[in-house]
Amino acid sequence: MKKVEAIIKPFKLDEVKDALNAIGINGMTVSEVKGFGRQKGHVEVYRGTEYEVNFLPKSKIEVVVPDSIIDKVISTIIEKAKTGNIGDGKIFIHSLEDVIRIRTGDKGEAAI
Amino acid sequence: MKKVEAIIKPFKLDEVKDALNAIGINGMTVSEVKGFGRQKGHVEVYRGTEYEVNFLPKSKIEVVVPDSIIDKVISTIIEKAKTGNIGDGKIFIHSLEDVIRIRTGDKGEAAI
Amino acid sequence: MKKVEAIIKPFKLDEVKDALNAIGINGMTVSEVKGFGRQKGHVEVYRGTEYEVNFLPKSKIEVVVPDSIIDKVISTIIEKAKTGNIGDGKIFIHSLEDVIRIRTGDKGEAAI
Amino acid sequence: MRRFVILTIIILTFISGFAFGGAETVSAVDAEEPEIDTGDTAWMIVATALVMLMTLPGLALFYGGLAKRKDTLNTMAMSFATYCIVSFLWIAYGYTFVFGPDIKGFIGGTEKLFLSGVGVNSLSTTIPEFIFVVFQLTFAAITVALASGAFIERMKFSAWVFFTVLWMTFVYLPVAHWVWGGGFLAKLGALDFAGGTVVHINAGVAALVGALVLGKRREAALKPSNLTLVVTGAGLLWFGWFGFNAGSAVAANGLAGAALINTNMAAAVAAISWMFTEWMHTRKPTVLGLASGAVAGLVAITPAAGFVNISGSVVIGILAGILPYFSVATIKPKLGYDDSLDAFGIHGVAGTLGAILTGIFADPAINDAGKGLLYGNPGQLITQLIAAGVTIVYTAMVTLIIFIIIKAFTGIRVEAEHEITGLDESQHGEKAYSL
Amino acid sequence: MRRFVILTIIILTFISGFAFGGAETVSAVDAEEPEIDTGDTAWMIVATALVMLMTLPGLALFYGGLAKRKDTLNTMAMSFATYCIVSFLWIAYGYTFVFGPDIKGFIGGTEKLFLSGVGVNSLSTTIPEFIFVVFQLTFAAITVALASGAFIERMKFSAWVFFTVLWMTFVYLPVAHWVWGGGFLAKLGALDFAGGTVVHINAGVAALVGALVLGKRREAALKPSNLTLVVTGAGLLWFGWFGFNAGSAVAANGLAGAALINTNMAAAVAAISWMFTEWMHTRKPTVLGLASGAVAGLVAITPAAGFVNISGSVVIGILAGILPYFSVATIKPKLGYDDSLDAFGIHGVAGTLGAILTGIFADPAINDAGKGLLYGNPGQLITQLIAAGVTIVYTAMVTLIIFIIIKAFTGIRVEAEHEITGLDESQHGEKAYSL
Amino acid sequence: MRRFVILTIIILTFISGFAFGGAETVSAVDAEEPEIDTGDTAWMIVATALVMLMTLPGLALFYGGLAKRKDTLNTMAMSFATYCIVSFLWIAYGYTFVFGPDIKGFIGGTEKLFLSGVGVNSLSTTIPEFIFVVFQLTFAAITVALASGAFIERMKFSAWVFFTVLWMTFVYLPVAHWVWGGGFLAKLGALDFAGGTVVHINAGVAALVGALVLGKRREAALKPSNLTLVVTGAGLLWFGWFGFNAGSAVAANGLAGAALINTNMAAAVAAISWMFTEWMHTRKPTVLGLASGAVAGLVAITPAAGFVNISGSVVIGILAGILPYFSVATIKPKLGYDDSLDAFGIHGVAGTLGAILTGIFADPAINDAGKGLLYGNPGQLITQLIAAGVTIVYTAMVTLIIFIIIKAFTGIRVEAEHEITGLDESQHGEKAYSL
Ligand SMILES: Nc1ncnc2c1ncn2[C@@H]1O[C@H](COP(=O)(O)OP(=O)(O)O)[C@@H](O)[C@H]1O
Ligand SMILES: Nc1ncnc2c1ncn2[C@@H]1O[C@H](COP(=O)(O)OP(=O)(O)O)[C@@H](O)[C@H]1O
Ligand SMILES: Nc1ncnc2c1ncn2[C@@H]1O[C@H](COP(=O)(O)OP(=O)(O)O)[C@@H](O)[C@H]1O
Repeated sequence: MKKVEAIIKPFKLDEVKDALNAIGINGMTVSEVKGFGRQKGHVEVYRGTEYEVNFLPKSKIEVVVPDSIIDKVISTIIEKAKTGNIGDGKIFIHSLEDVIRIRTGDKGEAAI
Repeated sequence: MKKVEAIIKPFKLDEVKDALNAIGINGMTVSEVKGFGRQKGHVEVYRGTEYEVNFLPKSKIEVVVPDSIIDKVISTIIEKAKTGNIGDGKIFIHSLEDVIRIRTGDKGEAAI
Repeated sequence: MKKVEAIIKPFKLDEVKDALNAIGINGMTVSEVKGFGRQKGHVEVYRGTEYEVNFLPKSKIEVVVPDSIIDKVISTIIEKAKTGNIGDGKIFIHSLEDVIRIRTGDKGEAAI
Repeated sequence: MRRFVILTIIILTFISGFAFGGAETVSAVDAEEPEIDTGDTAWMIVATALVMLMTLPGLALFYGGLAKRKDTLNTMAMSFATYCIVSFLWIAYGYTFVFGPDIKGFIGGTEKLFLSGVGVNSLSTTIPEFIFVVFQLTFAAITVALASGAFIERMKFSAWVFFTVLWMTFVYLPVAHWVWGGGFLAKLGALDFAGGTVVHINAGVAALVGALVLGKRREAALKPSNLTLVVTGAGLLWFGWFGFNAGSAVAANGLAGAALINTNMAAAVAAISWMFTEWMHTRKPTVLGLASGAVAGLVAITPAAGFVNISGSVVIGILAGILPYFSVATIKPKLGYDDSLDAFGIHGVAGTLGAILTGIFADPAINDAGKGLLYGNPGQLITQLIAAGVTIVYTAMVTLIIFIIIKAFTGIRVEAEHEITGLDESQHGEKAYSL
Repeated sequence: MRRFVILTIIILTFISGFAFGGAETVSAVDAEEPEIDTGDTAWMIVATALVMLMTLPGLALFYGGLAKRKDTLNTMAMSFATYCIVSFLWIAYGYTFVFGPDIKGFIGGTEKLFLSGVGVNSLSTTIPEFIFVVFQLTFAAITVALASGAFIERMKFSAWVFFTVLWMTFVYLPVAHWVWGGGFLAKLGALDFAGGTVVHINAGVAALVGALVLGKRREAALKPSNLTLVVTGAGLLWFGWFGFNAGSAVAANGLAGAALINTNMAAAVAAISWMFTEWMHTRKPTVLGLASGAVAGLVAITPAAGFVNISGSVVIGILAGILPYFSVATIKPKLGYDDSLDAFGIHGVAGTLGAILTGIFADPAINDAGKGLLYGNPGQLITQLIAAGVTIVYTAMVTLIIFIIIKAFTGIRVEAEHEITGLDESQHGEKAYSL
Repeated sequence: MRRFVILTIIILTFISGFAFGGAETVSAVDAEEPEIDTGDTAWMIVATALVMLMTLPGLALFYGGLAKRKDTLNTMAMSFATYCIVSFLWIAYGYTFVFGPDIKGFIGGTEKLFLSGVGVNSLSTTIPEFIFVVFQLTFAAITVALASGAFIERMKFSAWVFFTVLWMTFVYLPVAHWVWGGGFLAKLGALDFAGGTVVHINAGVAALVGALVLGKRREAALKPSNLTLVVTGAGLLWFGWFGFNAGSAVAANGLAGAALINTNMAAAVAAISWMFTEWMHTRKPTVLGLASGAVAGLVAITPAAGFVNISGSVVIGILAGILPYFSVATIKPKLGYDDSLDAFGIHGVAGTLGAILTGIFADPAINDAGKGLLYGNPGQLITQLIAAGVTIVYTAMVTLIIFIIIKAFTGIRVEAEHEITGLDESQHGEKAYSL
């Protein structure tokens, strides 16, 4: 099993989710994070004084998948999250020791 | 060392935290995430138009523990977070390379 | 490649970010989490009734780096995030299987 | 739900019948305009608007900000819906049952059902009667809405709608008639300038009874989701209360001025007094404490505003910052009832306090209609106690019956799961914030 | 941006020229004070303040809370900037073009440019003319601001500033003159007590036309970011509307009382009616429904407030809770235009409804200036239809032209990327919340 | 903390002594009611309520929304507690020291301590004196509260409580007496219609001195946590300011009308002027800019509202949108003092501007009590400069002494750790939002 962690632009979230859904992934966990990277932030001005806001809002998708479909998942995310502009984000792949479904106690791939 | 990552129903958070505490775990990190899984979301209606809200609020608990107590931690989480209904969540187990306590610079199990 | 995950005090975030930037790290992802540890929380009182708030606001920095500079990153974080008081936080080190840059499809260290 | 909707529509349609029956005759009478005073009229339109503002958005904000995030909208909806429902019913039959010709001291007659006979030129003392009608309407509405504070985070919204209709009809109307409509408590000489008994004791006792019937919430703690709303609500309540109390002079005169100064004084002193009590008791002066103290002071001065002098208002304010504080911080946890937002603890307790202190501090130099114990009339104190006592007993009984009826008919409490996920989603399908 | 700023400054400077030209003569005339009534004056100062409050913060909150988080401030800025710009232009030339001496029924004369000749002692009936001027100013401001509800989340802020200037000048001023300034619709006998035609139909139609020209948003869904603001805004609108409608009597008298009671009744009944309609249609009574219904009721009663009796206000309220509901919940999705916050769906539809029903329910026992179909005068209904029709056609045409001009000059829509990241950042460089 | 609480209680108890000493005689006098005007009375009750609203929740929201999330409640608490404390002290001794019989032009006599001798029938010109007393109270309260804007995010709450008591007593009371109570500046002929000098210069200078003594915050940046609150606050301030300025006519008359129209004009023009200045200077028109400009305009027109004509108000508005902008955007960063929310930058600067421009633009055709430079009376400008200068010097000196005293007694600044974690938690044990 692998855990795929993708940092993407927030407005791409729904598209990515739907596409993953379409290839049979029916579970994922999403959180709001702030990203810092090549893409530079924006400026806010309060009463004439400017502040650079470096951190940009990003969405982090975490999805655990069996080894078999990892490539498909990655290509799906890339396809949907890509705009071609700086700031599109990153995908990180971890290997996972185990997964357990709390409701049933199932372990391993059966629990995904 | 292992990192246990549990996605649970938010209203179970306090119970799980207290139970982990009771078995001697005295550190954990919690974040609010949005879950997408078998449990379907709810519907919001604004001026007669319905929207399906797919993402459900979940709590993610991250707790790093020595290998020795990993089973106890898992069974404790299952016991407390389980309602038996869809949406109870998942537990993911990662192996960790190292842990460092910032305050002291301690490394490894001593730092947990 | 390694993923360094640091849980730190929120008011140290900017300092740590700037220091990592200075040693050449130009990407990281930050999220707001709630920490539970040795540092005890505070008390809130509403209409004479006290509640203990156990969870303290913390910032989680996730930064993926090549193996070569991992020690420098860790020492930088420690240096900047340390106040010497309880609650300074933890650093967790994971090994990562792969990294992909969504914009270009680059893989491995080239994608960091 | 459907059953409930249909029934409600039937009731409303039925009531509307009166409206159209009476439509032709409306405003045909009272063509003369003997003594309208434009200054009094100007003030009373504004006072009416001010009291309206107290419920919406004043109380909605005060209560909504104290509720948990997931129950914020439901809490606000209770005040909102109640204001609307009472607005209609008050015109339909509320006004006549309170201010219609007295029937044996117990209730007003049906003469002015749907304002029959009240026209554009009808006067109530020096102001158009239409304005007096709406002014009084706003009091009925807020009284019902106040009680919701004890029921939130667990009561079905449909049950609350029924409660509004029944409680306004069977509790508010008779009590208001007794005290303000020439009923038996008025004849007895009970003093209630702007509603200590009619509004606050009444709502507070209903709140307590309802809280007991509903039972405890699963998470029975006051953990405010948004205290900026609470401060906003408290500010608007204070502002609106000038209309409530000084408006109860029903004229722009010195008595209104006395009510104004007393109101501001008692609110301010009670806020300070609560703040210091808390500061010593729990080591922190809270913003919620300031807001709660101010409201308690406003409640306590309500019956007294047009009777006491400034010293009286200071004493009332000091006590209003202390007694309700201990009632919510010490007594409530001991007794263990779950009055979610302290509707009883603040309105019931401070209302009773104010009603009693009015019997002590009423100064005939301010208003010769009232002479308290301190000015040589111990009987007034007795009268006040009787009026408060009668109201408490009557309200407690009828509120209990109403709750039993609603429980039988639609149920009163949401399912456990809905309580946990929040009433905003289960009752309204909305959420307060998407930030 | 620079081009726009410079141009605007030139325009403003030019207009200011009048001010200083006229400065010496200002307030030199009208030294006698024949019949000021302090009660009427007191009421009208307050009524003015109340209508001001409707735009700021009332409408800003109502609309801002409905907008997405990332567009909240831009939405609020539209109301804010408009109130300020109209405030200036109204004094500069708006007042005279509406209330100056009638020129062929179409527009007022330039006599009172920059209030030339209006002094501290000038009266408008029984109140100082200065107060009447500002009272009317607040109507002009909110009318423009209302239209913004259809344009949010995609319109350039600079385009909105231009729209404000042009639309107020070429649409609001003539229409207001026709109906209230002694223009041809007034002469025809059209009834519009407080602005059903001038304010709500007018703004609603402009909203629809603008929404069509602007096109759909990328995320064309109403997903309110903060419903507590919406409730607050609705409450303040309701409160302010007492000034709007009862203030339109321009006196503290029985007619103001009638407008007061009708306003409260229609708002309350429409809120309930919308709530139950929704409850049956989608199974949930929403808080947004209560707020939307209340606003629809307030809109619909606006032209009728000082003409109908209470039964009339009940009928108007019931219909105002049903028709606009279906117009936004059923018709809008079918037709597919993107009226972001239903400025047309609520103000256009309920405004038209109210204008028509005024022709039916106007009761001469309330106000002998108005006699509707039900009281034997079917011609009034025709007149109302004509007035509404003329306004709709004129507004639609001129609004379209204005949009075309602005499109050519500065463009009207923000870049796609800015729409996605939100207008708060791209137009203002701010964000609403840092929580 | 305990030491502080006990001391405060002792002080309050001592002061209360007066109240009860005087209790018997209160309201025994002034039984005749020669010339009450109900219209004026109606307006002044409302004006009082409006000014009350400015502090609570108006200023609390405006300042609270600008504060960081973790300091929001503390910021709101400063306004809230101050309003309450001043409410009490004003009645206790404030009123008499300002409006009691003049003692050598410097302070009022003690005749009306605890309103001794003021009864329900006492009049102040045409309105009940009770109302005049509360109206003036609201001015004292907001003046103190305004200064808090410069101190937030680092000042101990207990120190602020002391500051309120001392500064109101030793700065506000004398200055108000000099200008409004028949003191030496009044005798000199200084014009200050509604408080440019007494309120805004006074508070602004105190703010600057306090900011210097307190020193810089660790995070000395203005990063508003919730701009929707700021817009709401600005709207309520504008609304309330109609009471502030038009209420300062103390009658419902043409002068009130002039103040009304000038107030609205200056606020609107200043908002636009600030917006365009910013648009050119930093390329973005911000919502905070609109709000700040509006407040600056309201401040600047305050001394002038009942003296200048409309052209005057336009000029004042334009300048009020430019000068304060540069004072906060350019001068403050250069000089480096940490006036957290620009209480000096806006109130001090715009207040001084308004005081001076009043000396230039006062038009005797509006109010024959004032004749400025433009109308042939250059001496007025000198008088204005003297009045402003005297106030600045006096306030600066006494504020400094007060800060030194408080510093010695309780300390003025919270511990560094508390500043970082936020004052809401450390001072009040609460948090603003649990969303
Ligand atoms: N080394 C890294 N570790 C963790 N997160 C990263 C790293 N580099 C980039 N990110 C995340 O990816 C996002 C996009 O990166 P950025 O450099 O802006 O664009 P791109 O990936 O297209 O070059 C960042 O905002 C950040 O959240
Ligand atoms: N493959 C997955 N990867 C990451 N998170 C998952 C995955 N599957 C489920 N989850 C998380 O677990 C939560 C519960 O899953 P769900 O399918 O609803 O219930 P259950 O685990 O009881 O079958 C989801 O809301 C989501 O947050
Ligand atoms: N075993 C753990 N697993 C996950 N997070 C932890 C663990 N222990 C500590 N933390 C995180 O580190 C933070 C600081 O820990 P704490 O025990 O308070 O201080 P210190 O690390 O200085 O001893 C906690 O608030 C929590 O977020």
